Amino acid sequence: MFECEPEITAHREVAPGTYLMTLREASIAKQARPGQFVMLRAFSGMDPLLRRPFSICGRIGEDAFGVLYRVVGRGTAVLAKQRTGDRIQVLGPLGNGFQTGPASGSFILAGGGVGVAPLFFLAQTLLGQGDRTPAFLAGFSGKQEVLSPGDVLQLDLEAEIATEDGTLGHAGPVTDLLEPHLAVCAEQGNKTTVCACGPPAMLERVAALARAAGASCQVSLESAMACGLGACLGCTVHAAPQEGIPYLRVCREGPVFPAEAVDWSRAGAGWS
Amino acid sequence: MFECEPEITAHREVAPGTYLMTLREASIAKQARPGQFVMLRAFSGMDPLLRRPFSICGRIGEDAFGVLYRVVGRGTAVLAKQRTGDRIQVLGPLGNGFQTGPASGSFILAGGGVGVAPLFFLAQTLLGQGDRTPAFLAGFSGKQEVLSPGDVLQLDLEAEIATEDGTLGHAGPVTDLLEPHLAVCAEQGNKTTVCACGPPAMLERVAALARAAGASCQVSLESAMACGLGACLGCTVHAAPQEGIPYLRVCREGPVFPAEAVDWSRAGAGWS
Amino acid sequence: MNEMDPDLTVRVGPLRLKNPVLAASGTFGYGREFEPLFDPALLGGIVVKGLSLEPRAGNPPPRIVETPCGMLNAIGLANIGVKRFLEEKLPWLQRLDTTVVVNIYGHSVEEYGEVAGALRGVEGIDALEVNISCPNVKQGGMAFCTDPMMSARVTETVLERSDKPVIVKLSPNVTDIREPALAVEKAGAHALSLINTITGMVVDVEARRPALANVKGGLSGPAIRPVAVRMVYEVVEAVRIPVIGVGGIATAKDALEFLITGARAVEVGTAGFADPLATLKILDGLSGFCRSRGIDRVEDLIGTLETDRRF
Amino acid sequence: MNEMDPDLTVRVGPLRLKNPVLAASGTFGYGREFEPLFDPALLGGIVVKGLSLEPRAGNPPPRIVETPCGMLNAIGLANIGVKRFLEEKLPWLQRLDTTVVVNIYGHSVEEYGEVAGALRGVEGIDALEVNISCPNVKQGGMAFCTDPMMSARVTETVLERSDKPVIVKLSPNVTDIREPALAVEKAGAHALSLINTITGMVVDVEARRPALANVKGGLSGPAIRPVAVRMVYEVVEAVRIPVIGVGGIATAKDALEFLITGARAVEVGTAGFADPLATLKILDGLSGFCRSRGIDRVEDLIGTLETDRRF
Ligand SMILES: Cc1cc2nc3c(=O)[nH]c(=O)nc-3n(C[C@H](O)[C@H](O)[C@H](O)COP(=O)(O)OP(=O)(O)OC[C@H]3O[C@@H](n4cnc5c(N)ncnc54)[C@H](O)[C@@H]3O)c2cc1C
Ligand SMILES: Cc1cc2nc3c(=O)[nH]c(=O)nc-3n(C[C@H](O)[C@H](O)[C@H](O)COP(=O)(O)OP(=O)(O)OC[C@H]3O[C@@H](n4cnc5c(N)ncnc54)[C@H](O)[C@@H]3O)c2cc1C
Ligand SMILES: Cc1cc2nc3c(=O)[nH]c(=O)nc-3n(C[C@H](O)[C@H](O)[C@H](O)COP(=O)(O)O)c2cc1C
Ligand SMILES: Cc1cc2nc3c(=O)[nH]c(=O)nc-3n(C[C@H](O)[C@H](O)[C@H](O)COP(=O)(O)O)c2cc1C
Ligand code: FES
Ligand code: FES
Repeated sequence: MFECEPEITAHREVAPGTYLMTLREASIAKQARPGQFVMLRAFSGMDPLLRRPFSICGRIGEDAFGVLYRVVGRGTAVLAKQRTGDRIQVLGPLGNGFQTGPASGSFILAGGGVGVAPLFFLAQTLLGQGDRTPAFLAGFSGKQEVLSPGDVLQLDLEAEIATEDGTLGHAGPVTDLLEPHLAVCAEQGNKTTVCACGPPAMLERVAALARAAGASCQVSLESAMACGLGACLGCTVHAAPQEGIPYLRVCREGPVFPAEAVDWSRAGAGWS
Repeated sequence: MFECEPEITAHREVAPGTYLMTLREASIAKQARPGQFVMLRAFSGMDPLLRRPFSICGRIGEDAFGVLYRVVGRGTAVLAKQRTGDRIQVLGPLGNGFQTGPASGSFILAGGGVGVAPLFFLAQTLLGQGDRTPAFLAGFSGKQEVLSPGDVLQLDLEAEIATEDGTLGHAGPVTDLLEPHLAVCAEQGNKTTVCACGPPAMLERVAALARAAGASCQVSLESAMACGLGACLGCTVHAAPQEGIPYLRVCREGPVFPAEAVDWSRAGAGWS
Repeated sequence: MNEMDPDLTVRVGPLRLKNPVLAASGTFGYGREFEPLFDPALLGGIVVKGLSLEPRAGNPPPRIVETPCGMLNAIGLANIGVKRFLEEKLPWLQRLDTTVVVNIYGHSVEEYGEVAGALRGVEGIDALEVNISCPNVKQGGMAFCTDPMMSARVTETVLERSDKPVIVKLSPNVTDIREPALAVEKAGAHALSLINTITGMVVDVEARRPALANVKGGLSGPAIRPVAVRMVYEVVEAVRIPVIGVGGIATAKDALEFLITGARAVEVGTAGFADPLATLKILDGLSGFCRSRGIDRVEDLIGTLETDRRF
Repeated sequence: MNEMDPDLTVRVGPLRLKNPVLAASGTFGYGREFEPLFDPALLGGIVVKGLSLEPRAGNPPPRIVETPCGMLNAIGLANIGVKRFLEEKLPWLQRLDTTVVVNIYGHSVEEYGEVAGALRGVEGIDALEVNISCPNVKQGGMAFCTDPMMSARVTETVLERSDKPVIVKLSPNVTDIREPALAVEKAGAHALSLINTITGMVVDVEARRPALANVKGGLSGPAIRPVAVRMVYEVVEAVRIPVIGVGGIATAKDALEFLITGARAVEVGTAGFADPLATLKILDGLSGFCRSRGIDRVEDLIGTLETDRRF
């Protein structure tokens, strides 16, 4: 874990309102595992005050990593104003990433919107491990919003796309794409792992489908954060009853959780 | 008076920690009179909160005006980060400027440090009125800090320089330069006006010298400001007893005051 | 007005405001100071600088200092007194086509009554806002608000002497804001406004002195907004008279926090220093919010906060 | 240590701290969370998360929301309880070469006593900080602080059951902070720390719901600093026991405001979220300030505020 002030070595809008920021910080780039995140701050005054959490979306070159983010509020608006050559405050890598283990079996990655970010990193890592090419399913509101692993990270990986408005790929939610894949896996008796990131409602549906198909499922959750270090207890989500504790810290026990650890009936409490 | 968001058309460091910012806003450039000021804000969050007051240091070209400022704290540090092409919030022109009137007579302008800013504008205006070339006396801590009307505003006017450390011009306070000028004026029986801006202690001394020499004296004062419009009553200075009111608002009755309106024994209460 | 424009009028007890955004006392002078920038009649109302019977010089400088997302002020209720107010400021205010509220202040219960009496029958003043909450003066001021009995007595006295709707402005510097709120309601006030500033202090570490000559000052600006929203929430739950929300409002979203919580109007103070057009932008934003959500009348938003738990 | 380095040690009643900068309760976990970033033993001390007799789950999410220059939290004193604290957290703390303060909390006067009793004789705990001021729990908490009699009773009970120096942490949500301060001093507390958070609320205007599941939360961060400085000023004037300043400290200059006002040490909370190295930077800045002004001992700065008027 490092607290540093790296230089922005590239920064571009990859879809309307969505940016890819490249930060040169070898220490973080080398240590980070897919699913981990960084806390960023690019404000000079005390307002906004808190750092914002963002998944690491992949390694870029030898010594840099990427952050793929959508402008939704004041913090991300300030980020978007930073220029190449500026330095920003970075803390990371933080949290627990996806468990890829030494185990074999097939991976299905399912992302919704900018939730593809940690999955890009995961795909990059799996691709780097030889014949672990995952299936990559990604859903967006429309064609304009599409973020593909090739465009963003130059990964040699074709994504299956779903759009809500039907302007590209399958018309409907990304979970429509997941069902046939799970069916195939179930048929082949493969050990299948679904890794997902996106809005809570999507994750809940992914978790349910995976469970039904007997696949294991890991989800990357979001919540408002203050410290990112497990110290403030601000970022909790409701744990599933069998966890034995009422709440899980997204920054410490997560952000990636086994789907069955989460109380889905009360997930998403953080965001209206 | 205008509230606008003009573009920064030029921005450069003219001495260490002192910047000249050119703002393209014809409305303000045309209406402004020497001694008037603008309130600037270049922060995106709410911290720092308040606009900062700066004298207009002169007209630049047809449709722009200049602000000459020193970085002393957070607000000015943010200003210094702005780049050409950026837009900032500007309110002005505000306050009462120097009274140059139709009257003839000679002008002596005496500035201390970045206090030369409003005097540059005054000199520019006097020069534009034909044969009213003023004497321009300016004091700085050292050679490095010197701001000259020629360098900053391309004015065809030679300044007499004093530096505290003696690295350029007269070694000593700017008031040393003032005395001989006042003596000449007094000798010639000229109607003389001294216009001054700088630290309170310097202004007090200038006022005393002018009074002794029978010259009239106008000073530009500073104080912390919130509104700049006369509404908050936050920017007051102690008035001289004969004013009949206890306090004067720097933003409204000033920032330029006849020296005799100010209670010099209690001036500078605002700054440690 | 465009057909599609939402109806922004609000009722605050006996008052009917053209919209819910007022300029807060002490931050808008006597109204005219902002005239070069925009027509003050666009606002729902203006509350003028606190007025006392006699002119007051106010505190020595420095009177203001910036703080994180806020500022301290210790103006000390400097004002020109009732007589000059009526002569010099009122005529312009009388011609102004919006609600004019005069904020009043006294050193004693009796003086509150005298100021109210002096404004009795005066045309062009639509309401009084009684400041029982200023922390910047030695006598009276906040003491009137921290003691519910005194709050009630001031209110009664003003009501007796006045022919105008009386809004009482509460101080946040209390353990339980519902106590003065209930006392003032019981005394007959037509409405409440809250909050005034929170007492604070800044030290100039170079000089090792307080940054303000008065040592302490009143904290205002966005920094205090969460405290103001909380207190409005507590008060609207406790009283039946209308509440005007004040404290740290800088954007339409901020104003909406108060309206949704149950304030029937808002006052904007410090934000007007950071942006003199803040009030107008808030108005635009309120219209936009209503329009985009098909809300015809801003009154339909007031008090719509849901507090039952979802999860 | 360089010969020229100023002496940063401070005495806080019976405690001797290696420097005046502590990590505030609830913002530094059990100390170990920040270990990957820096050695917590560099600090003057650490105050661990509020501890109750039994484990507490805390409030449902959302528990935090950002505000202008601050944040609201309604963690609800989630903690692992005394038993697990002693087993799992204490051993690491015992090896830590700095002052360890345990912040304690009870639902009743008796429970405060029980927590204090459970920590009696335990090595590696240098002091207790008694939180009588948390606004995020229904029972007890703030109620103990808003009633000076209760504040005194909690203090007495803890003192009876404890063998450690007792610091009582006061709530700012009171009309006059000197009242609980004096009551607690009289009850025998060794020191006071102030302030805890100011109760606030944020409304999510899209959802028309409170942003926090708990509705209200505690405001912390730079926004509240002027209020904290003011209260420290009021309390150091009123009491003789040492005071620790807390609230919105983010820079050395901020810490100096409190020390100059008379606090003998400071705690840093929320600023550590914006910058996890804030405490270390504050320490550096304090040394630098002293060095550049020829001040040998930081203690020489404490309480040097001049308040006589110059003008
Ligand atoms: C572990 C983790 C990883 C994340 N990774 C990414 C990423 O790779 N790319 C990315 O774009 N975002 C990511 N996020 C979300 C990101 O942190 C937020 O979008 C960001 O903090 C918003 O900051 P803001 O100041 O712009 O918005 P605010 O002004 O704070 O909020 C603006 C609006 O956005 C909503 N909002 C704020 N935070 C979130 C959130 N976390 N999720 C959903 N809505 C939110 C608020 O409720 C509000 O309505 C991640 C969050 C977490 C916890
Ligand atoms: C009418 C008027 C005209 C001015 N014209 C100019 C100008 O042309 N060029 C220029 O550089 N400055 C000018 N000033 C001063 C300028 O407003 C301040 O330097 C600026 O507000 C400081 O902002 P800051 O945020 O950087 O400093 P802050 O963080 O607010 O303060 C940093 C330090 O500077 C001190 N300080 C703040 N304001 C002033 C001030 N007004 N005078 C002296 N010390 C101050 C503070 O006490 C503090 O010690 C003028 C002020 C007034 C009132
Ligand atoms: C400079 C200044 C002067 C003020 N003067 C008064 C006053 O005379 N009477 C009064 O009731 N409130 C006065 N206030 C308080 C404001 O009306 C308002 O209640 C407070 O500032 C909180 O709102 P804000 O955060 O929007 O500024 C003053 C506030 C400021 C900043
Ligand atoms: C997330 C969070 C949790 C806190 N938990 C506690 C606690 O358990 N006990 C306590 O006495 N104070 C607690 N506090 C209050 C802080 O210790 C401190 O008094 C307050 O935040 C003001 O300081 P700051 O502005 O530096 O954060 C907490 C504050 C925050 C932000
Ligand atoms: S963000 Fe602080 S505990 Fe997770
Ligand atoms: S700055 Fe508000 S009256 Fe001068």
